[in-house]
Parts: sequence; structure tokens; C-alpha cells
Amino acid sequence: MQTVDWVQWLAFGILTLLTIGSALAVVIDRNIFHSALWLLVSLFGVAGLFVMLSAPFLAAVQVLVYMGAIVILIIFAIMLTRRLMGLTEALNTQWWVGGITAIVTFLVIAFVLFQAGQGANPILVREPIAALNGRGVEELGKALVDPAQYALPFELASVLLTAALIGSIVIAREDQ
Amino acid sequence: MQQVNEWLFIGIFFAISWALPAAPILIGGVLGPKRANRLKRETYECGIETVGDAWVQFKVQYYLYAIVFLIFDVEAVFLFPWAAAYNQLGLYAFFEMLIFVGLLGVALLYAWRKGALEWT
Amino acid sequence: MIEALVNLGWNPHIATFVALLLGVVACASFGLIWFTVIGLWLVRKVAARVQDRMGPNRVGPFGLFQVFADLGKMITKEDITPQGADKPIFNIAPLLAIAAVVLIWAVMPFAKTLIGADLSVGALYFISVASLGTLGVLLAGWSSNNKYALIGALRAVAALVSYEVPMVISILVPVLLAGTMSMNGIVEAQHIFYIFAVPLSAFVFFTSNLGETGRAPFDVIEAESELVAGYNIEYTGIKFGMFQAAEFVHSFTSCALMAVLFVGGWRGPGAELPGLAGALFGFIYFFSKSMVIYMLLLWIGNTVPRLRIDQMMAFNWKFLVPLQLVNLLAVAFVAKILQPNYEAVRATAESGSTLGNIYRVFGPEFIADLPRAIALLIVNVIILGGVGLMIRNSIRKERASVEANRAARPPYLGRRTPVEQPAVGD
Amino acid sequence: MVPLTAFLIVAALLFCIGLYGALARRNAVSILMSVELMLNAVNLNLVAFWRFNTPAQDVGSGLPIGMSGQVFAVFVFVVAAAEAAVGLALIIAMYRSRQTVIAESADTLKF
Repeated sequence: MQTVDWVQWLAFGILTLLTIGSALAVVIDRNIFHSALWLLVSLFGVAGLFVMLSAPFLAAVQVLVYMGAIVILIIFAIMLTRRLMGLTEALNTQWWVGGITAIVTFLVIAFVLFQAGQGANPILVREPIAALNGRGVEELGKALVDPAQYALPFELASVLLTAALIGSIVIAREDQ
Repeated sequence: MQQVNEWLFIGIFFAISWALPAAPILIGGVLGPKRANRLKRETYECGIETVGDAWVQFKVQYYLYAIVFLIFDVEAVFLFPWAAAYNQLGLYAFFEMLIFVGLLGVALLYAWRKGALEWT
Repeated sequence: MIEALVNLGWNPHIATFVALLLGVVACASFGLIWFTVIGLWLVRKVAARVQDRMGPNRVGPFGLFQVFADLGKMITKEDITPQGADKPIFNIAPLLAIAAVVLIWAVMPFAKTLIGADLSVGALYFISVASLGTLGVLLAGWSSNNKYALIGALRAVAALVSYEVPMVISILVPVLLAGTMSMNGIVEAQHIFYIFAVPLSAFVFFTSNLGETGRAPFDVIEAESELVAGYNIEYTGIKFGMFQAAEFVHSFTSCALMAVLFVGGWRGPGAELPGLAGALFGFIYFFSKSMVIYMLLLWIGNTVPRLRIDQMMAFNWKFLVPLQLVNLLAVAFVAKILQPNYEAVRATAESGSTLGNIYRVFGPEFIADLPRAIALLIVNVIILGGVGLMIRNSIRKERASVEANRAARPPYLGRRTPVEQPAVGD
Repeated sequence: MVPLTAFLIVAALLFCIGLYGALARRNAVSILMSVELMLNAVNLNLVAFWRFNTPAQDVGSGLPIGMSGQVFAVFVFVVAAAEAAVGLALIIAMYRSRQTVIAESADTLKF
């Protein structure tokens, strides 16, 4: 059963709208708590896009780690530092420089993308992905612990996590 | 393309799962009386008048718990593909994971000894 | 079903859509309505019987329709939004709480052929979705503009996220043994129910689910005596009811998940039959297993006193998480050494010898799984023994320190801390 | 089928919105959130390229299907989590010692 093309485009459109719209709201909203909630919606949109890219594992991880953990961490930090919020201007004095930088960056990327799209090397759908159907997680697990592939970064990730945990406890704890 | 269809199912399910609770709330909004007054809308603190606003300061302890949780959540991200592929891997996978979990165990031990896990 | 509709001359795309929609509605309404009705009734009846009361007995037979009476009452109550509340977030929070629970039912395998979506990442999917419920609590507490709601929400979130950690690690054990994350795959791999092979993991999963769903003895989330009501204090009418419903459905859902992950879900004699009969058998097995676990949950909830929040956190971080980490590694080690050899056993069963006939009686997969299960059980017992020794030691130490403290302190002195009097007159 | 370019455009938009937020907002928590947006854009890019443009055979190991894109995305998750934990801890520490969360007020080391 082939999913119809327009269904895919429809899903893509909705997810893009969610992602980009709420990302804009994240940077524009003056209330920082609302900003964090918009971030949530944006992350959800990205999770949907991951599903469309046949990476369901990453989508689930996105929801679990980003929405379920990092955003909660951010909200906790907002609550801990909330005393002064809302009293100040949301934007700094150089906001227009930032805006111009962002727009120019986007234009450059878009230009490059269109150049590449018109070239003699059209970017095609890779067929083997279909063969991966449903076994992506196992392949990922194999690649992660395979000494020939990503075993070392895998262990280093553990070191990084340990360091982050110890570091943030040391920094955030009140001195007794 | 079976996979895509199943995610389509999840998508529709998502919409329905929001509509399901929204319907009674909307009905309740129509059926319920609307006679709000100032006293009724006041913050409820067992009848005692509210002092100050709700934005009280919190201790950092909550944040410490959240950090430990975040780190272990990310650890789970690595453990899941490992567990799913485990039957197809050699014994080395076990020792790699032993090192991985062992390091995080050290982190947990550190948090424990530093008192980050105490509810004070 | 899709084929049937296509044969009727429907457009295949529309047929697919209709089939999906029907499936969704069936799963969702089943999850929400059925379990609210039966589950709530059971909760009340069991609680009443434990407390030597009658429980609901007026509306409908045995008071079964009490839930509808409650629904009618709540739906006609005034919906009050407290002043200073963050209105859109205040309204979204109960929706999020329900949606997070209902979404889990999308991957619940009722029977071999009766599953909403058999995702390849099913086990991870339901954890992720369930973790969204935490956000619902946080939003409710924040948007209410009430000290108690906020403190209650923060407490609840700290407890909920903490109990998610042992739950996630305990789910890894069935995933590891089955070698897949799809819910149906995990059920199919349980030739021996995992609760017999890895009872410790099942215990950790059950306990952390008690914490995750806020059932006693971990019900600090709605500690009436400490926080008025917790995060949902400012909610009235049907919105308050939504939080209650979410909690009830979540507790039943966690029992169903336990049945799927550790007690073999729809497995049982006759469940492998093709067509409707197999689906019916599977559904009955699945449902009765969940029900038994649910009764266990109610039993515990009505008889065990509530833990203090500091005890609850210590129990999680200093007992459940280290225990389950050790357990996971031990299980992984055993599972690597004793991998079941299905092909060899199946070949013996096919050969027709006496041994093969014995194998066939029990099922070749069962025989192949047996050595691993026994070894896992032995390892579990050893770990349990070690844990028991450690607990006894720590209890002894605790008791000694309490005794020492009591001996060192003169009676009626040094107990009281001076209370700071507020300055008067400024 | 939605082509690769569409995903890349979305990722680029997301990245630039994050860039603007990181440059223009004053609150340090806002800046961190914008950085999270940028990391997400990067992840989207990685996965999109993995989906459309990975060679059928992995160069290093000769495995039939390379998972490099997804593995990289997982590591980005780790980095994002570590960054959020430490960054927010720094913000909390700054708030405790200076009673502010405005990024440019932490300028003692500037000269």
C-alpha cells in the first residue's frame, strides 16, 4: 500500500508550519515561559519530520529527550531564575544586526541549494532505505558498538555525560 | 511502505486523542453556569486570603533531580538500540556496555555522595 | 478490511483512510471510556470493601453507572478560571494530560492481529508519549497562579521524572531478551513469560509505574494533607475530571503494559489461531492478565501508607536505579552466554525420537528458552539475596544511629528550634 | 515523495531563526533555547542527507546500509543534553551570584 504523494506533502506542510511557525514564536514571544512552550511545539514538528525521513527511532528520542527532559530542565531553570523576568526588554541593542545576519545566512543557503538542485547531479531517493524497513534500530545498535565504526565515540559519549552531570551538579549546587 | 501507513495511524490517533478530551470540556463550557464573581475567581488557599503572588522562589534541588534524570534519559537512548541488536552482537558488546554503564554509575555515585539526591 | 472495502468498489486510498480512522476511534474510545467506567468503578468498590463500606450501589446494576452520574455532574458544573491564570495554557494542560495517556493505546497489542500500529520502536514510543504527561502536570501548576499548585506541580514533576528512570531501564530487559522493540515482537518472543525469568525487573517496572502514575504508596502528587490537592487545585468541573480520568486511565494502562512486557500479553492456549477466534482468545488473555495486575495495584494502593517525598526520592535513586542497572547488566551477561538455539531444538522435535516427542508436547520454543530462563532466575535470586543483606545492614546502621541520637539528647531539650518572631511595627 | 531540497530549506529556515534568537535575545535562557533550535536544524540536515544520499554500502565497514547520519544525530542529542544541563546550571549560578539572567551583564572579563 503506497502512501499517496499528496498525503506526504500535506503532512510535510503541516509539520513545516508547526516547526517554523513555533520556532518564530520562540524567538519573538516576550514571555519566556510561552517561549519554552513554543519550543516544545517546534521540537514536536521536527520529530514528525524525522518520521517522514524514515528515522522513527530518532523521532521517539526527540520526544523523550528533548520534549520530555530538556524542556522540563529549561522550565525548571526559568522558574528558578524568574524573579526578574518580564521587567526588561526582550531584545538587546544589536537585534537588527542579528536579524540581518540571519536573513543573509538564509539567502546564501537557499541560493546554494537551488544551485545544487539545478546541477547535473539530481539528488535521488535512496532505495536501500526501503530494505531497512523496521530494522533501523537494530542497524543503529550494531553501528554504535561495532569497534570498526562508532565504538569509541560511543564510550566517549558516556564520558561526556558523566562530565556534564558532575559539572552541572558542582555549578548549580548552593555552597554550604 | 507499511511503516508509513502505521505512522499515519499515529497521526490520526494524535488528532483524536486531543479531540476526545476537548469534546467534554467544550460541552461542559456550554452546559455549566457562568456566574463568576471576583470572590469566586480568587486564588484558592483554603479560605485564607492570599499573601504575595504565586511566584515564590524554589530551591535548586528540583533542578538537580532534573539533571540526573536528563543524563539517565540520554543514556537510555544509547541502551535501546544496543538492547534491540544485542542478540546479533558478540560478547564485546556486553563489555562495551559495562564500561558505558559503569561510567554513568560513577556519576550516580558522585551525585549520591555530594548529596544531590537528598531531598532537604 | 481494506481489501473488503476495495472489493466493494471503493477507492483504495479512501478505504485505507476509513479503515485507519475506524481503528483509531475503536482503540481510543476503548482505552478511554471502557477503562474509565470499569476502572473507576473497581477503584471505588475495592477501596470501599477494604474500608468495610458498600461503595457505589445506586446507579445501575451494582452501581456500575456511577461514572456516568459523575460525568453528568461534572459537566454541568461551572468552569472557573482563577484570576491571574495563564488562560490558554490553563486550558491546554488537561488536554495534554489525557492525550499523553490515550496515545499509548495506539501501540497496545490486544491480540496477535489486533494492534493499532505495530511500530518498530513501540517500546520507546510509549515511554516518550507517557513522558509528555509530566508536561501536562507542569503546565497546570504553572498556569494556575497559585502557590500550592506550583509547589505541588514541581514536586510531582520531580517525582515523575525520577521514577521514569528505573522504568526505562526495566523496559530494556524485555527488549534485550526479545531482541526487538516492537510490542507484538516482545509478546511473540515470550515463550516463557518474562516475569518468571526476570522477576526483579518486573518488580522494578511495577514499582516505578506506581510512582509514575501517582498511586499509593507514592501518591505525593495529590497529597491532600500536605498540598491541599496538588497541581490541579484551581481546576473545577470537567477539567478537574480530566485530570482524574487521566490518572485512572494511566494506572490501568501501566498494568496493561506490564501484562504485555512481562506476562506475555495475548499469549495463551488458542491465541495463535487465525482469524476472529485467535483475536478473541488473545483479547481475553490480555484483558484478564491486565485485570489481575490492576487488582494487585488496587490492593497495594489501599493498604500501604504513603511515603514521604524524601523517602520516595531516596527509594528511587538509591535503591531502584542502582538495582536495575546491576540487574540489566547481569541479564545481559547471562543472555549472551546462554543464547537459545531454536533451530537445534526444533530439529530435534521434528526428528520424531522420544526426546523430540517430549519437546513437541511442551513446544520447541519453550524448551529452547528454558535454560536461559532458569539461569536468569538463579541470577535474580542471587541479586535479591545480596540486596536483602544490604538492606538489613543499612536498617541496622540506621537503627543504631537513631538510638545513639536518642541517648545523646536530654529528654525534652534540644528538640525545639527557636521560632523567629516577625518584627512588629515596621 | 518530498524531495531532499524541501527538507534542507526547512532546516535552513530553522537554523536562521535560531541564529536570530541567539543573537538578539537578552535573556540567557532564551539564547539557550535558540541554540537548541539550531541544533535541531543540524539534526534535520543530518537525517535528511542520511535518508537521501548515503551510499548503499558503508565505506568503513562494508555493511550493507550505513547508519552514519542517524549515529551523528544521536551524538548531537547527547551534546545538546550536556549543553543544556551545564548551560542552565551556569545560568542558575549566575542568577544566584548576580541576581540577573541578562547575558550581556556578565561582562566582568570583558575589557
